[in-house]
Amino acid sequence: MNAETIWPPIRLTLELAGVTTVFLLLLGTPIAWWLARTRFRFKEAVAALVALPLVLPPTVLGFYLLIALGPDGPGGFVARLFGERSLAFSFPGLVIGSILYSLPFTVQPIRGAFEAVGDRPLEAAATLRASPWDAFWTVAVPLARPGLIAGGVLGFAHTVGEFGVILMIGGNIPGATRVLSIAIYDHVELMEWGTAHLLSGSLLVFSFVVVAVTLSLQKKMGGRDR
Amino acid sequence: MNAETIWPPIRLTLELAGVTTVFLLLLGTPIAWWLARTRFRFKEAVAALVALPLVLPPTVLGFYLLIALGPDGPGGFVARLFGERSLAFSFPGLVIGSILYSLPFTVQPIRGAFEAVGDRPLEAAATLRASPWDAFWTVAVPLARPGLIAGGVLGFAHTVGEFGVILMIGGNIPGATRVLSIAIYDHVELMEWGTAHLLSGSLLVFSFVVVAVTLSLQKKMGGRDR
Amino acid sequence: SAGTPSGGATVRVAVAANFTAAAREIAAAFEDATGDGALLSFGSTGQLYAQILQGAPFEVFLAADEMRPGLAEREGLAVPGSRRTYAVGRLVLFSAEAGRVTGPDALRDPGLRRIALANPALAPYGRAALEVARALGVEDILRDRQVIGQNVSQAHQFVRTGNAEVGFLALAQVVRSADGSRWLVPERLHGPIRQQAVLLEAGRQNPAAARFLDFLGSRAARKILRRHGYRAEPPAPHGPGGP
Amino acid sequence: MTGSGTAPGALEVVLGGAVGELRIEAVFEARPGETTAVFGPSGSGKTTLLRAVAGLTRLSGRLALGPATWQDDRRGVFVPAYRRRIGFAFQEPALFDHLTVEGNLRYAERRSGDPEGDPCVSFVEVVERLELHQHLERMPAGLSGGERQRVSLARALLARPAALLLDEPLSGLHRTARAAILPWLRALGEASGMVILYVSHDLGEVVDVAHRIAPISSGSVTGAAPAAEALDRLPAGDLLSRFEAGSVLTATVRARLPALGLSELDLGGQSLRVPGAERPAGTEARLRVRARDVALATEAPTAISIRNVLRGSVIEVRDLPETPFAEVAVGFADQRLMARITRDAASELGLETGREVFALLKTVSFDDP
Amino acid sequence: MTGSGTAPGALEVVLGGAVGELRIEAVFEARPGETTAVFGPSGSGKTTLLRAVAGLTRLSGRLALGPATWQDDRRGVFVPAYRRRIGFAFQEPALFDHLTVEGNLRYAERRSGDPEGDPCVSFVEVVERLELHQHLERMPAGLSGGERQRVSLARALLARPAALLLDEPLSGLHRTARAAILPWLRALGEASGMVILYVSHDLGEVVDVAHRIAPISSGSVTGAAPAAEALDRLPAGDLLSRFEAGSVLTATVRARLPALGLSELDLGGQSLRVPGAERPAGTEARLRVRARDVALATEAPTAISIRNVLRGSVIEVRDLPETPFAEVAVGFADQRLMARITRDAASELGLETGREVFALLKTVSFDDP
Ligand SMILES: Nc1ncnc2c1ncn2[C@@H]1O[C@H](COP(=O)(O)OP(=O)(O)OP(=O)(O)O)[C@@H](O)[C@H]1O
Ligand SMILES: Nc1ncnc2c1ncn2[C@@H]1O[C@H](COP(=O)(O)OP(=O)(O)OP(=O)(O)O)[C@@H](O)[C@H]1O
Ligand SMILES: [Mg+2]
Ligand SMILES: [Mg+2]
Repeated sequence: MNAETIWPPIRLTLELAGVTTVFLLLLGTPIAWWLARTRFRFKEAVAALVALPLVLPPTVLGFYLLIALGPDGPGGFVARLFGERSLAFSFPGLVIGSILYSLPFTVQPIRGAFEAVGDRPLEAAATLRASPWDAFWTVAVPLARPGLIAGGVLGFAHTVGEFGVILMIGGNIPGATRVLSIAIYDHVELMEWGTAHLLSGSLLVFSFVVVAVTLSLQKKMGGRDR
Repeated sequence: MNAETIWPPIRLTLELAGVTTVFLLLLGTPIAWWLARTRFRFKEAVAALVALPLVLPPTVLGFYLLIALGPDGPGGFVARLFGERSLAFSFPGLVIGSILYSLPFTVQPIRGAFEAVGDRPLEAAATLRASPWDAFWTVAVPLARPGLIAGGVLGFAHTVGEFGVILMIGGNIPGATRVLSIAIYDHVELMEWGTAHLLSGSLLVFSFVVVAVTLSLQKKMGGRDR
Repeated sequence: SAGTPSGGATVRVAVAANFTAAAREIAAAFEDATGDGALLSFGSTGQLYAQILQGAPFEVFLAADEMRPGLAEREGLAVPGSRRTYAVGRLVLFSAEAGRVTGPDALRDPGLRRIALANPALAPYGRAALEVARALGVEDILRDRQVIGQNVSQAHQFVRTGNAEVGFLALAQVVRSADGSRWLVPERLHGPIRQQAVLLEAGRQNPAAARFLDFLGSRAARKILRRHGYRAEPPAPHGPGGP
Repeated sequence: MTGSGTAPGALEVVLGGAVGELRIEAVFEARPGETTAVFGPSGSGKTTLLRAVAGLTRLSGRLALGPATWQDDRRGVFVPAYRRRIGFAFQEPALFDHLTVEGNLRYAERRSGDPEGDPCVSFVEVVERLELHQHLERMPAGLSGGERQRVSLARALLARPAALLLDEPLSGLHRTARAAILPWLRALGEASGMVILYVSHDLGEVVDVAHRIAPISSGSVTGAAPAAEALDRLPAGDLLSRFEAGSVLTATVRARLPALGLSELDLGGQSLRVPGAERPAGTEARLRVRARDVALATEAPTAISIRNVLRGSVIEVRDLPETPFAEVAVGFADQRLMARITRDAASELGLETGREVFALLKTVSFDDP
Repeated sequence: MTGSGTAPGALEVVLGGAVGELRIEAVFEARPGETTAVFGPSGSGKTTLLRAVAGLTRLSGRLALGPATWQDDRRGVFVPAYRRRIGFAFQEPALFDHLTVEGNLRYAERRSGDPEGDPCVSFVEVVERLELHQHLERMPAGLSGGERQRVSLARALLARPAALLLDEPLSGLHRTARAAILPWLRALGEASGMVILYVSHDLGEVVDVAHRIAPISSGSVTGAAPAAEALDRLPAGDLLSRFEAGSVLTATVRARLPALGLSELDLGGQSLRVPGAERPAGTEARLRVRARDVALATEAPTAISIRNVLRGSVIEVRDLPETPFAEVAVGFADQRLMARITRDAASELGLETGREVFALLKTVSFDDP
């Protein structure tokens, strides 16, 4: 175990989790908003659809993703635009897989928070001539902040620990798709327990700090005890 | 592929997901309640702790669980009371692993829902001589129902699809620990695509129905558009 | 050790997870010997095969069995005729407890609860374990007490953590530890556990890929293999077809 | 409401529909620069009506503010709430809990579409009038009920609306605070030319603030009449109006009597003293007189503390059913005054149409909050 | 408040503390069977005080209801809210949104610890009095503001409390509805012997419901005095009291005059007619008389509609600073009546202590909502 083999997976993991979390929020927030506000009859079916990737074992999901991202799938089509054969085994591919797999954990708390905001503040904003877009950003999002933070944290943590999907679509390629979880697993396979424990421990401590600090940002608004 | 090999994993998966969900709710609800209501300074640290198992790759988590459940861990101690060597490779062991791994997804939405209930209804209940325990069941829980349902659904779905942890501590014993996700994975590994597709498809459809129906139970309370 | 020496070419190698430790040493020796670099990706054989099918950029495939390389050849994913057995695994009955395993009789111990093995449907070591049980006439005992790991390294973890008292493992996994107790299963009790390698289409144009494949048969590589508990067969390519 | 005679900038309301078991049927017009009180008991549909005008609840019909059509079902027009130039103070103040009080007010001001700031409705003035200065930095969650209401009202004002919709905005305030705010609000409406719809169940409040009154009962509004007329017209048996019912008189200031703190008014040649010496001579004064405050005499009384004695003649005497009272309308020049006295007294004094009487008005009765 | 003289079951309040910038300092006692109004302007700490009494907000000091000590910091006693026999109607009704209206009421009733049901506070009667029958099946989210308040009040009542804490429970109701509820509430308190703390900023409401008044201003309550006394004592310059200030007279019903819809009362030998012929002869009647409604004369007036003329003598004349008015206290037997007239009139009539005067009271002024 040396710096050369330890740092690239860590860097890659943080990059992946960071980028994925950003996309999760960008994608999950509008979905959550729609789910919270629409009166569409079958919205719960859509909600279920978002949660569905969860029920597949990650490696199986990874397998289907592999096909979808591969040369014969839509991913391959996109990849060819950039002169590649496949989106699998690439960083963008990992991001896509992670998003799909962590999306429900981001959508759910945000949806809950949006629902808790209720109609009233949005009606008030409308009477103050805030367009729906304006009200979304200036009223709904700030009021739902705790939910957004929780969604981001869960998505981040889930991506850090994600394994099956990434192993399947990433291919454990050092420096490109070999993230920390896979590296730890490799050490376990090699029976390098010491390194595995150390990496796991550092991952836990690091994540604990990130998660605890982020969650603390949820600090309550003003408030008297009434 | 025949009924004999297909049904036991399905039954087992439903049993596992069902039992786990019940325990998740039993365990997650008080934790969520505490997190929502306490003024303990470091409660976010506790919240982070709950979310922590997430960041470990499931197989690594599974490895540590294997140690914990094994003859030298607390699990072994408990197992010996029942004349067993280890809690691994047993249904209770799977339940423990699944709970640990899915807990954050149950706690988070429930916590959010409890927080959204706010102080008011609980204060009102207190002035009506409802003890905290009474008010919890008759006011907080009904008002937080959407969050409880969401938490249960996410926990259920996550347990159905769980793989790494179960793989690690289950031992793939037909009828005892060979759940659907592992069965599907085996078929994928064996390149029995047809069976894998069929099982995956059925799993998706079944889960879709369960999740969609459950989520629809969240129906809104009465309500005028004000 | 997976880095690329300046000047030389690099070969991307997909390696079956159970061969991880040996592969690393071989890659290092390969770099020293040729100046080329080898970039190793580990995974289960089935997973690696699926990835190769989907255009993974691997040039050499070191599988844990002979089925997948054969399949790759037939499906046109590999360069025909490049397939060869690079290592033959040895099965061992192992226990973390000293003195528990002295011979095949360990399997008949009535106090024995759990026997770990790799999934016979997926892993050659698992299949071999089954054959051994059949040969020893302890099939029923095995069926009742088996706990199956997805691969042999999981079976190893079951045994190492004491959750299973004994297990059929790869010699490679325990060759370098002196503790516990073991019985090296005679090769006549099961079919050979051949691990085959193949040159993939992606590596056809990369001379370093061919060099890596050749290096597997070299004296230096075979020495490493033996040290890791494998038996090395002569570097002659096998005939077409498989099991 | 026919289009003819619609003042420019008037709010035209023709709405119908049902909420729960209540049928709404509202046809009226509210004029710019005027405050129109929507007045009726609890559950009569006031909130529903205001929400429909704002575009928050959908009823069917037609809504227009001056040239801008907000809703016209026949033409398929429905302008969403955020495109209507309104300000809305909800019955239960809907403050933004994530912003300070000042943040709430600035939120409205920034979107008022009036970057210069309407001189009629300046931030500083609104804050001062509604006594919010010491709360500006606070979060809404810590405010008292009355404080929240005032912030809500201030926010609606700072949206600088063309139509200000107020749903019982001062129900949590004590009378003095109300008495200070209402005339200012009324004047603000006059100065800025906005339409104000003021929902209240308190006739005292309504009379203080409203130019016109649109009574609502069981969801039905049939029109908005000038306050004086509406007060006179309110059904006599309507319990609601018993206490507050009365007349509005228009007089001219004849002289100021600063030493006494009084003004002397001219009412068709007769003199009247009211509290307050601020109004300059020659200006018009609007006086509300509750019927319950008026006594009648058939001879000019002497040695009595009541200073205001107006001579007139009985126009009408009508019994108030189910009460011991009668209401007597007394005319002076072209104005009329209602007096409520016991039927007993009315008959003993021989009051009947045409009879000459003296109406007795305590000065203090003009000093109501 | 010293323990001596504490009525059994009285609520003893000695609380202090700070919320935000407001210092709370409350020392008073509320008696069982009586309604004590906590009366003061917005932001004066009324809600805070009630919450502290309920145990929802923590101030320091001592709280006891009869023999039960709810809080005593010196002895480290603090009984949590749910162990206090209270009922609380919050200023912003906190209904349970997951239960129907009936569900809300039954929730309270089931926990009232009184399975038989207090005959004074029966479900049926409460629902009927507060006109909730047609809403029982509905969910709270669809109710109008006034309806929500009534449900909240009903729920607090059905908790069958020993101390009923009401925070502006009727602010969303029109006067008639209020006028119907308040006397009933007062009587209910009398019959059941509970302590009622009634928060209001409306003196009219306070006078109608309260036996005692505990004025609060800037967080300070120094005691609860009988309503008549408190009204008389309220600082004259206090704008709040201007309109409503007055006296409370106690009279005996002498005769009923059903034909006229009136009753004749005896006030220390003099006669007085008031609306309503329901009270049986011989019973006591409590009359509130606003100072603004009383006129004075130095000679018995004739040919006038004012029926009630009481002879008495001036006890005191005091100017109301910053107004054109003076207040004249007139004594009859052992009671006193306040009249508010212009200073001008007071001096012209030569009113001074000891002078014999006639107080003129319109019958209708007793008919206030
Ligand atoms: N969605 C609904 N379903 C059923 N009934 C409704 C609904 N919305 C309103 N109502 C009823 O319609 C009536 C009018 O309600 P609204 O809120 O407009 O009354 P309001 O005049 O504002 O009363 P308040 O003075 O008490 O606020 C009420 O009885 C209310 O319960
Ligand atoms: N947590 C707090 N932080 C700061 N100020 C507070 C807090 N709680 C209450 N206050 C202030 O204390 C004062 C008293 O509040 P309270 O709610 O008791 O008033 P109130 O008499 O009930 O007024 P209203 O009639 O408007 O309801 C108010 O000015 C309020 O803003
Ligand atoms: Mg309303
Ligand atoms: Mg208050």
